[in-house]
Amino acid sequence: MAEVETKTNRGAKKKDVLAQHGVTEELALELMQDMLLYRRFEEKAEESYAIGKVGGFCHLHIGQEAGAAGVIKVLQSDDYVLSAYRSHTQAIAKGINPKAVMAELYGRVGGTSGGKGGSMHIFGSDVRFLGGHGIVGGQVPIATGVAWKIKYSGENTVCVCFMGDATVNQGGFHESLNMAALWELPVIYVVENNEYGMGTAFDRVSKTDISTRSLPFDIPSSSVNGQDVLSTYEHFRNLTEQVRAGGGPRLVELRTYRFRGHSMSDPVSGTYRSTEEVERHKEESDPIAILRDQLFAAAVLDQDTLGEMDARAKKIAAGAADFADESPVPEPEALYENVWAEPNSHGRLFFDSRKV
Amino acid sequence: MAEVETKTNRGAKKKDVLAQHGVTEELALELMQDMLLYRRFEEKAEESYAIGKVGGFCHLHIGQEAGAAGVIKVLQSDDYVLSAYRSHTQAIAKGINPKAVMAELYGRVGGTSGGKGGSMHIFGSDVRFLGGHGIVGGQVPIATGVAWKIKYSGENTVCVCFMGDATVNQGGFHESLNMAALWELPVIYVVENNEYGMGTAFDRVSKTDISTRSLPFDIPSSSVNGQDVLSTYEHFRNLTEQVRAGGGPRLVELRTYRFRGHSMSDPVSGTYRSTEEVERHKEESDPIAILRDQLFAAAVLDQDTLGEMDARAKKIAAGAADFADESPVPEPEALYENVWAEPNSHGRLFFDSRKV
Amino acid sequence: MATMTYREALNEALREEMDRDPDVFLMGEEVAEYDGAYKVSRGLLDIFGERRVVDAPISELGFAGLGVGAAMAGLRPVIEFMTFNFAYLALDQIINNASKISYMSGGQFKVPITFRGPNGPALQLGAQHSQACETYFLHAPGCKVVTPATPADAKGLLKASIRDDDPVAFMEGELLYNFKGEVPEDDDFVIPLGVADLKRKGSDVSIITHGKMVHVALQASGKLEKLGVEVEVLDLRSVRPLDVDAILETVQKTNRVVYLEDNWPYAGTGAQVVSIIQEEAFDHLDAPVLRVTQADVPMPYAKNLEALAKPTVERVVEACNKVLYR
Amino acid sequence: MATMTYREALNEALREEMDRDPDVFLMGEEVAEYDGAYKVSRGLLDIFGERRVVDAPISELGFAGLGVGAAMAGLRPVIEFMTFNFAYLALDQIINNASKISYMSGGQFKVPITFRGPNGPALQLGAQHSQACETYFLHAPGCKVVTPATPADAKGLLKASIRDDDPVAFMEGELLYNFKGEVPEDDDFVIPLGVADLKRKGSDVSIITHGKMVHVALQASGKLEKLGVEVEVLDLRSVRPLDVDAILETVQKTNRVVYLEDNWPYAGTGAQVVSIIQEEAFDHLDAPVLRVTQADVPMPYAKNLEALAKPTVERVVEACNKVLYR
Ligand SMILES: Cc1ncc(C[n+]2csc(CCOP(=O)(O)OP(=O)(O)O)c2C)c(N)n1
Ligand SMILES: Cc1ncc(C[n+]2csc(CCOP(=O)(O)OP(=O)(O)O)c2C)c(N)n1
Ligand SMILES: [Mg+2]
Ligand SMILES: [Mg+2]
Repeated sequence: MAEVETKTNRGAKKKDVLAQHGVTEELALELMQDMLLYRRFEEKAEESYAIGKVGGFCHLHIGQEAGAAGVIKVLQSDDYVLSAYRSHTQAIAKGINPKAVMAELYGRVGGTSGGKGGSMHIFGSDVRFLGGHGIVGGQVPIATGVAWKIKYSGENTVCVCFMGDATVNQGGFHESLNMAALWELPVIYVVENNEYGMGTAFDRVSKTDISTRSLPFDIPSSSVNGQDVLSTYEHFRNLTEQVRAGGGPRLVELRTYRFRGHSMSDPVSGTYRSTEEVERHKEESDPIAILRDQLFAAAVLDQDTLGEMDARAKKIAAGAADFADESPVPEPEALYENVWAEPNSHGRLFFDSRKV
Repeated sequence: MAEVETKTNRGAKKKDVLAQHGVTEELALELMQDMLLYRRFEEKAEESYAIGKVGGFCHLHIGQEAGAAGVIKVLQSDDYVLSAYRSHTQAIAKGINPKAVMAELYGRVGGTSGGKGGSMHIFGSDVRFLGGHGIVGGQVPIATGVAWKIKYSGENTVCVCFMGDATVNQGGFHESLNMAALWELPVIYVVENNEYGMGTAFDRVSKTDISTRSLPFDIPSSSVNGQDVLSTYEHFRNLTEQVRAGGGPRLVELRTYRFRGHSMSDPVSGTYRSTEEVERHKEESDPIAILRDQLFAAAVLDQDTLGEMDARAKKIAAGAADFADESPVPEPEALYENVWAEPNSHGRLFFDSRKV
Repeated sequence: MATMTYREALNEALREEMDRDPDVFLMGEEVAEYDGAYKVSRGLLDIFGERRVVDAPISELGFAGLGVGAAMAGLRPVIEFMTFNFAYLALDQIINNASKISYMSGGQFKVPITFRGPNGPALQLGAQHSQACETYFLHAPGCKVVTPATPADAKGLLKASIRDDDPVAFMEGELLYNFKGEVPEDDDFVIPLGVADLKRKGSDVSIITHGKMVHVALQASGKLEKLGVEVEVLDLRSVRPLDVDAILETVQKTNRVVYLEDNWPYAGTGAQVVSIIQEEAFDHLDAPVLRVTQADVPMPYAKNLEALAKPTVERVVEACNKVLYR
Repeated sequence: MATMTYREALNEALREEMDRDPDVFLMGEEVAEYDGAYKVSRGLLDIFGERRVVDAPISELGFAGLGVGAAMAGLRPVIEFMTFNFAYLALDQIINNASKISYMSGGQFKVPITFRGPNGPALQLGAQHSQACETYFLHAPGCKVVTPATPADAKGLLKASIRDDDPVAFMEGELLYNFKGEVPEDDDFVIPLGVADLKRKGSDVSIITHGKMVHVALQASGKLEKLGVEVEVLDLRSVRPLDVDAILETVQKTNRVVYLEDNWPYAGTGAQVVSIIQEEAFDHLDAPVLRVTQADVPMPYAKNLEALAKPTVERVVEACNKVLYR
């Protein structure tokens, strides 16, 4: 989807796809608006990276937006979400202001962590977005612990833990599933299967499908088309209800595809996947185009309105970048803040001879 | 089985149990002799522990002898075996002299590691027994690497990796199974399910059975009565053939029971299992009594011969203890030996101011 | 004052803190039904039930991480490692997550978790079960490391650790559980982290140490006293935060220092303390600081070798004599 | 001599050693089809095939342990960590197994394995992807730790590491891969581990350092030269084994030392080196040894903070001036 305007209706069936998925018109439009924002936000991040305003590793969610929109829209504001390093859109979906996310990418004071976290470490304590984790699989035991807290405290909430396909080969993932099953924790492990872990196709590091991974623990697993936001939404609405009602953990495979390189330093195609493969996916399974076609077919949306929505998305993305750009860089004192919960009342905590 | 002589034939069916399992008389008697040795060896170790000749942690295999005998008897001498810390009998089964094992428990020069390893760390490079590991699950990736070597070098061998039931909850176990499946490695993961990991019944740390653990990796799993050495032998003979022929990895649950405490400092019963439970198992599922009954019924063995065999076992066990007792303690120089493959030719390797 | 064992003191601290704060729970292998492998949690299951005293599967990485998540979400987990030897498996969660999340989140999240369990060389347990783990926890900033030597310190410091808003690695001496001592009976007896304790006053030479080795230092001091040497024994109690003022004070008093620990030497706690002393009290030293550590080898099993590998009273006496040029 | 990058030098070392010894294989994430995340293994898959150049699943504990087993059974695995930041997950296999099995088995088994990959702070990668890991590998005895600074050292030391019969953690500077230098063309160019290299001669003050920081030291020396200060730069090259003779020699020559590293300070390599110097060359010091390290905080992402966190030429110059009392 280079430009939303250029695509034609690829012939979605003219039945009421919304009713079928139990989605209102209003919600459908919201999902569209959200996905447009995520797309434009990531494109802006990409642009900012290209001109050196964003540094380090930067992993974009372009092509995978339905995962953020369709899953998180289902949640209550007091539900918890965790993810890996490819989490800008999920953070925004959970309620973090795009300005704060972009400012974090810029390493500025207005960022979610005041610029100290960076692209891989977005956190939002007020909206219960618990990171933003850079170690593949590191968030999975943490999410299990969040679910433990939910059950311990008798909260009526759930925890959603995103991860990539390659993550299921980490031992901590299995340990977590076992504990979640044993203690019937309210956690949904969502594997965004974009077919590759960096340059490695999933079938090169696993003989079997993602959904098999919960078999030993008797955790129900399911697989959903993660490019179809309506299916994703519907699937998670049901699942989340079950989990919230005490049904125990779930494993979900979200079948998706990433339209960009693994990170900004990885070419989109060439080494481990062909340009044709990427182009085909962009053509056939762009989540925004899919929803657009559905909404056009259902006569819920027309090209003009879509154009307006997209303009709004671009404006927010541009506004986020402007905000980030204007936000000051952190004061030098910030270097030593937040290492420890409190300045030491006794003894020395820092050992670098620059006494604080 | 307090004393082999005191038991009566509990009515094993009078058919040819040996033929049924494809075991010759000679082999059956060998298995009996082996198990008697393991039993008497462990009892001797227990005795030596009680009088302070053996120290530290000491985990006995009493009650589980069929696992060592029935599995390892199947193997070629150039096959590899690894285990955890409950591995005296497996080490002996693989061909290490009981004297050297006992001397290791005594911490003496004549021990397998010259006294530096101890009960938990028995190694025998010449018979391809690769330890003796104290970290629960630590041996599992190692065994996977041994199988990697087998395949890499085109050897006609297999690797058998023993572990306890509680070990399947370690992440490294899952990572190993995935790699073994992916690369079709010749390794048999043998879970000795003695129902407890220390004081914790397996169903308190897992919702499901051991055999489910290989489902995600498409590794065939099976479960065998580990108290019946003939069944165990037969099962592993077939399995090993398949694996040797390139059939890829296998997971086996060996259903067994430990007749002693977890280690010497753990009471046999009382806290996490009742005395009745233990007594019932000793009564009903002592691997030595089961084989005895089978052999009596098949008229392959009589009480007198059994007595002679047991005397032989006791003699070897006593001889091992005598050997250990007479073996000198290590020379002080041994402290600094084997940390590094070679004394340093350049630079300092030791930093404790006692220059070597 | 009540007389109790180190084990009982820890048990009391756990009980009192769980009584005081419903967000505190204890999780680890064998902590509930079995009362703990070293019986530190004896009786807690009966009092607090299985919601708050929880037997974990053998999944160190997993349950350490579970604790991190529970702490981020507002609880105060106490995670027991059956021994710290097994914590290597969980190190990623401890360093990359527990110790960094406050910083990475710009202070949005705190991780008030206590990792506790026995630590350090024990008796004939061999190379994998007998090692001091301080360095792995104190090298990276973000985790406090506490090493009590007496029942009173065990109680007061564990209470402080549980109440602390940072991750704390609370390392108990595996061989100290039966050690008896006086413990104040006050329910609110809390010893702040970062305050060293002068376990013995002296003027000739300072032994600076922590954890179980405090007792070896005191024994060595007794021997040296008979030889006319007055030893000062400074027990750091926590090695991060580190009471540098107390260290410098004793250096300035005696001008001669031995650092004693049962860690390996290379990049041990002592290396850092020596570095601080030479940087901040260079002119007060009348002799190089000497270090007495475990031998720089994996722990051997054989009794005689093990004895050679561990720091002994004799080696401490010898080191003291050496810094005194006697 | 040929001019090549650090990356190319490593690639050559791997290729030559794999050529030389059929038991050497390379395993790690993305090492084969992708040519390595940092392209160090470029082309090796084509030459040696997928039997010997192997893409691993993201299972650091698992494939590190697999390497240990393969090594015990007779191979010489080279295990790449995509970066050493991820090796915390594998630490149990590295410390409890790789480093101890020779000892625990009484020398029956050797573990000739090389763990290699980029290490140390990089550019704006944040707290979890930007850290120096030496201490975790060198604290416990049994594992060697090698930290080359130049293409020649990278090549010669990697060849030595692969041929070494002990486990070696071979830590490459994440920011050095494009750094160019002269490399001897000899196929058998091997630099023994444990031999420091005087990267610059001087008489006024010694900067002792290792890894990437060698270049910062050299830059600082250049600046100081203009101020009339002759700096000696000693590159340790391997931090275990440690060339203590070379350290003492430079101390005796200049009597003033700065230790520079991009590690955290507490129990860093420098702490140990300081401890050795003060113990073995006490009377040769005209000033306390100063240490310049990474700031004692998790690595921040923001560019300006990151620059403050890393050791800089200015801070090294300042430290040198300080030990010179200028
Ligand atoms: C423990 C660990 N190992 C390796 C890496 C390097 N790495 C970062 S992302 C990645 C691939 C992960 O793929 P996947 O889980 O499928 O997520 P995706 O990037 O496709 O969203 C790797 C290997 C890491 N960050 N952490
Ligand atoms: C990683 C690790 N965690 C904990 C321990 C302590 N520990 C030793 S044995 C054991 C129980 C293991 O049970 P299982 O695997 O069933 O083997 P079994 O002892 O029954 O043969 C535990 C928890 C350990 N040695 N290693
Ligand atoms: Mg992926
Ligand atoms: Mg068991």
